[in-house]
Amino acid sequence: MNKLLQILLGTLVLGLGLANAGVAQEPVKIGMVTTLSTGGGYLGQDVRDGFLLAVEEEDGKLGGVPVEVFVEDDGRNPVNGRQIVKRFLDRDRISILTGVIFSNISPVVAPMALKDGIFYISPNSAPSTFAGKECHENYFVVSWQNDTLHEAAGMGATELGYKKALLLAPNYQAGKDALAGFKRFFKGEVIDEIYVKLGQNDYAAEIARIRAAKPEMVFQFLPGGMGINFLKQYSQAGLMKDSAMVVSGFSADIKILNAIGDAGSGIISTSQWNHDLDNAANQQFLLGFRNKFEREPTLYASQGYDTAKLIASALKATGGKVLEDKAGFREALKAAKFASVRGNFRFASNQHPIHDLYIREVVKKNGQMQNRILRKVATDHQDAYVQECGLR
Amino acid sequence: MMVSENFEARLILGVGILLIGFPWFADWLDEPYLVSTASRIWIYALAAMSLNLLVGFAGLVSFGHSAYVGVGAYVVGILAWHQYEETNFWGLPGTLEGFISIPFAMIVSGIVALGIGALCLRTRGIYFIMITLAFAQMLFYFFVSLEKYGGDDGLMMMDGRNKIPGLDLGEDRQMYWLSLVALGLATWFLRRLSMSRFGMVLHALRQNETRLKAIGVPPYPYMLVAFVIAGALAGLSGALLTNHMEFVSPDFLHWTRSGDLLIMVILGGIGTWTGPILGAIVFLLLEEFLPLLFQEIGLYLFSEHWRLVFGPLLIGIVLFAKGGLHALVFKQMKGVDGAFAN
Amino acid sequence: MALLQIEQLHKTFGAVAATDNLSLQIKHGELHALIGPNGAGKTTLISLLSGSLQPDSGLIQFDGRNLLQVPEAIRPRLGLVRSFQITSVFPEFSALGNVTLVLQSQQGHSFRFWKVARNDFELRSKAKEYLKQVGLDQESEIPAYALAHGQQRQLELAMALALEPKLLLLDEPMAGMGPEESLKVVELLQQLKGKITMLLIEHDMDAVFSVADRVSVLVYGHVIATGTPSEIRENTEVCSAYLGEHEIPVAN
Amino acid sequence: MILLIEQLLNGLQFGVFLFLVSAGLTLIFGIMGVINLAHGSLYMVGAYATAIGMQWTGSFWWGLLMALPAAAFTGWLVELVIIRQLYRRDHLDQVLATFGLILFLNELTTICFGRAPLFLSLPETLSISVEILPGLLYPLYRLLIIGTGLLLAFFLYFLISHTRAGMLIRAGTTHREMVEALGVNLTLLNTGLFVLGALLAGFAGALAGPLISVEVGMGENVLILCFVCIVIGGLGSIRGALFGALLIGMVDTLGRAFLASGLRLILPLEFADSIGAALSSMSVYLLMALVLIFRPQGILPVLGRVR
Repeated sequence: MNKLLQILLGTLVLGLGLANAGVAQEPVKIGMVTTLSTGGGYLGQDVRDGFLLAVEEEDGKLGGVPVEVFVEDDGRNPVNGRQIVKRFLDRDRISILTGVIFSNISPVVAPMALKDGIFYISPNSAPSTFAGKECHENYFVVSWQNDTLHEAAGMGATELGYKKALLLAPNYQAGKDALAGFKRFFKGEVIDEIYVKLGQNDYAAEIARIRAAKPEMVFQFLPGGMGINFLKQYSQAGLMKDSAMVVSGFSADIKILNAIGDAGSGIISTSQWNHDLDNAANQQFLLGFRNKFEREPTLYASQGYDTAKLIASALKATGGKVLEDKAGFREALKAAKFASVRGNFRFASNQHPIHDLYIREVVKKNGQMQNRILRKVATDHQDAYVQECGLR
Repeated sequence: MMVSENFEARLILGVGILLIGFPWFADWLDEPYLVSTASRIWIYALAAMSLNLLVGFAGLVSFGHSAYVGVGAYVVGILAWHQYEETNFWGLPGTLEGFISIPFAMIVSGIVALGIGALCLRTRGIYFIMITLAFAQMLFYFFVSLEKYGGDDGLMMMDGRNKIPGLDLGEDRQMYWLSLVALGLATWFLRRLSMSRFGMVLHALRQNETRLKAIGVPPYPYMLVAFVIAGALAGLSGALLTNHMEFVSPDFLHWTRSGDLLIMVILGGIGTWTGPILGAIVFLLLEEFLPLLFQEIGLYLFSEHWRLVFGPLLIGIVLFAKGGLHALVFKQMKGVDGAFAN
Repeated sequence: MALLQIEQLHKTFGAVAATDNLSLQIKHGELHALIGPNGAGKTTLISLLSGSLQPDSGLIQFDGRNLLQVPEAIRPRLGLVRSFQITSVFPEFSALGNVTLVLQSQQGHSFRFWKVARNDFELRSKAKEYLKQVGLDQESEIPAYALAHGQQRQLELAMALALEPKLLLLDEPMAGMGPEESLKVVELLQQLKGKITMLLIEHDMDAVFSVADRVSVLVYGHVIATGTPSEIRENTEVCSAYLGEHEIPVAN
Repeated sequence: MILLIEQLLNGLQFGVFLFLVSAGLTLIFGIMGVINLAHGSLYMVGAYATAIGMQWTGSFWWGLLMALPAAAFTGWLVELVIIRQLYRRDHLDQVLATFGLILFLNELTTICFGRAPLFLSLPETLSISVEILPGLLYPLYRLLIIGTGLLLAFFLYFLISHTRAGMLIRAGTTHREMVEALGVNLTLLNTGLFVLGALLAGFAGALAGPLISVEVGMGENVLILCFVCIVIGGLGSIRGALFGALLIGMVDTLGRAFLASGLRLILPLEFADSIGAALSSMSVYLLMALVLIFRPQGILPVLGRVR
């Protein structure tokens, strides 16, 4: 019985195999395992769209080299992610893996890619292990190290002169890292830390605690829907005016701002990129993105775009050789000779970005909530784990 | 009645032997990754099998079975982590030795099952369903809050899979064979069990608990032992799962995982031998290939929203295919319902 | 010293007293019949004895032992065995399987995980004996759910006997049986008389009065009379209790 | 002190909210003997209907109004097509079938309204906080939820204990056959009951809309909690559901509010925080386990219920 099933399945998959075979000039195959479904789905969609936008600009090429991009949805589930990447490696024989959004996926799939000897280039998730002890010559991060934007929030809060802060995060690793990152650069006093259940969506109890604690500012890292719910209830409770809200870019992307509407005005957030950054690459990106998708890009879209541009620069340098000339391709990536939409960009020795960080304020501009850059809080910032990394 | 069951047993054995050759078949298809998919299927089939011991034999519907899978998985993961970090776990060094960590995983899962079972088995019916769920949820949140071991993000096996003398599990085929053999052994063991005196008591328990008491057999200890055995086997599948994934996370214990296992059992046919295996195969294949399938035949709507088909499929099986796939496959044979009859 | 000694037993459900200051003695070796109008609390009494119900007050002594401290599942081991009014067997097991399981439970715990139970031929042949005794030896391989109702009752009896009871509680063993089937049972009871002490609950008065050594009459949870069948026939109280219910056959 | 009162209010609000969903669940299980995992989906339908209605009309109230027929209709359809087939099946089949139903409904919703969560904001009149005690500001909307919830609870209590329909329902939970024997049209009763449950769930969804993000899968989270509520309270009894819901609401809220800070008195900070957070997320299930261990039938079981 199950043999029969297997054969049926086999033929089906054989069909797939053929479908992907036989293109004229063998293109460079790029696997993108990303999160398109679940509440966090829009992150993956933006990364994908940003990436494919860059590919489209060169109609199907990157750095003049034809590429074939396989996009699949991991549903934010490491098990699915693993299966997909397995398929990428064994069937599609990709030479670059990218697209991972969440930090519960990357630790599963990155080692698979690296063990297989292909390149892993992250457009978003960047857990500390891979920035430090586990850093790898074929592992690159275009976005930021996971702590970066939280650290920036710490700097920002200090620069804005806040003395008493209350911190809020889900009770899981990324949440704790976030608070750690904030505290690393915050000079003021942390009067309380509240940990909530992952996926919690009613914050009455926590808000009551905040009201009682009367902090000058609140720093919270509640990803996706959690953050939106919190912000709405926070402003419903009329706390926005009593204690300022300082968050990292994730909690104040354009999607979220649209969702919470006026409740969002005044939120301070940090980012390595913003639409009002004035550089040619950014202009081109914004123009292209708005035309194609008729919506505002989030920082994730900018990261996807940068990732594609980085790959393009490297492919150009090696004339399309990836696995045939790993050393060459690696050097080309390291050189990062591309115009990032965020301006300055280069790689640290652990192949995570060195870049500038900004704090932004949410303002209402002709009916639309949007982030406006207040000031730069860090120049050539690099993450705290670079010393632990053996690469030079 | 015994005929059909013996036939089924022989069938499983035969197909099982054929399946040893599957990796080569996959090679011939030039689809080596199918091997890893298949190993995953056997591992889940093992878990479903162990759940079937409770649901199918003893009539205990446990809605928290993924807890024991998860515990077993974490034992292997944590031992490997300590090995990698060269730290101690309550004075014990970590290890990558499969011969140590896999049995240890089974033992720990068994012990956990003993504790939880001892309490849950005081209830029956829907209450039992809910209390098993409750304990599973507790364990879920417990592992989420285990910062040291990655909390919500889970643990990777940095040094790769367990080491077993004479085997190189890093090689997918050998992982496949290990999973297949584990499933085979478990099936054999459970079959012996169901025919033993102990098995008889379990079957009797499912059929008529009051009567069992009236002939002087207190059900509780038997249920408890069954619960522990099921837990230990689930632990084994968890241990294999961690090896297969080279990763473990609380997601393994999420209540929907328990649901999946239950569905595999029901889908395949409760209280049958081929049932849990068929269930696991179909469930996982659908889950993985339904999207691709629809993509191939150009139904892009469904390829993204394959659950739109999967859901009604489940409902259909419940409403129209009583006894699950097993009944569909073996319906020409009589006495599926009496498959256990002594 | 009687085998079973019941004193001032009380059991109420809400306002209803199903068992009301009930006292009863069952001597070794006798076949003691318990009759009474519907709702007199006969089955309740059986349940109290078998342990599936707990009395509110009172005392039950079995074989010189306070029964109320013995859990339900242990009582059969002391030799106190019941058969069910509503047929209760293991439907998926064969007739033989049902009895074998009983015998297995007789041999202490069943924590034997490896040996195939049905290959225990000694056990099975012993089981066959009991089936023969109740006249089911032909049907031994048929699964219980496939047996005719009467045959299931017989199986029920075989299972009860297999427990080698000191006291057998028979709750309407002939309920729903055809005449010739019930005749079989009556014969069987005749055989067992003397060997096993029995407490028989039965509506079939002819049967009761033909087999019973002593009869007790239960009305509203209270024993109003106990005596030999003939004494009971004369008892006026009983007649009034039964007025219009059953008429009591005159011996000829 | 103020803080405590506010947290108690929060607990009450959460509990009342859980009750709205649980009520239907417990009745459906009680009288029809059906475990309906898809009950959460009805709650989701309510929430979506409100969101969509608001997008069309721009008024929260119209959205709220739309939630009811939407939920009722879905409930009716579901009962007609699927649940009706499940009355006589065992719990396992019910779990599997209704699980399939969840997958289907979730996916359908995804197709219709996309995966990105929808958000609806309150009318200005409601999005304010009122000072109910000197120094105690409390969001008006949450007060509203408490009010309506308790009102509905009372209404249900009246329906169950003082009307003919209620009499039948109560009888149905304990002596199904008897009710059938009375020649009552059980099918009609069941459908009506199911729709009632759907209405309540849908209404709860509508109320939840402005507080939490309206997204696919919002049903399941609530569902599990509600099962906990009704199991703790005792299956099939409205009183039990209310009791269980309030208990859960309080325990969950107070746990989140005070556990961590309490533990800090006895434990070093970082332990206290993570243990506190872990415990408070477990508290609900811990409670259920304890209750079931000591009262395997729940705290207020339906009297005379035969298992």
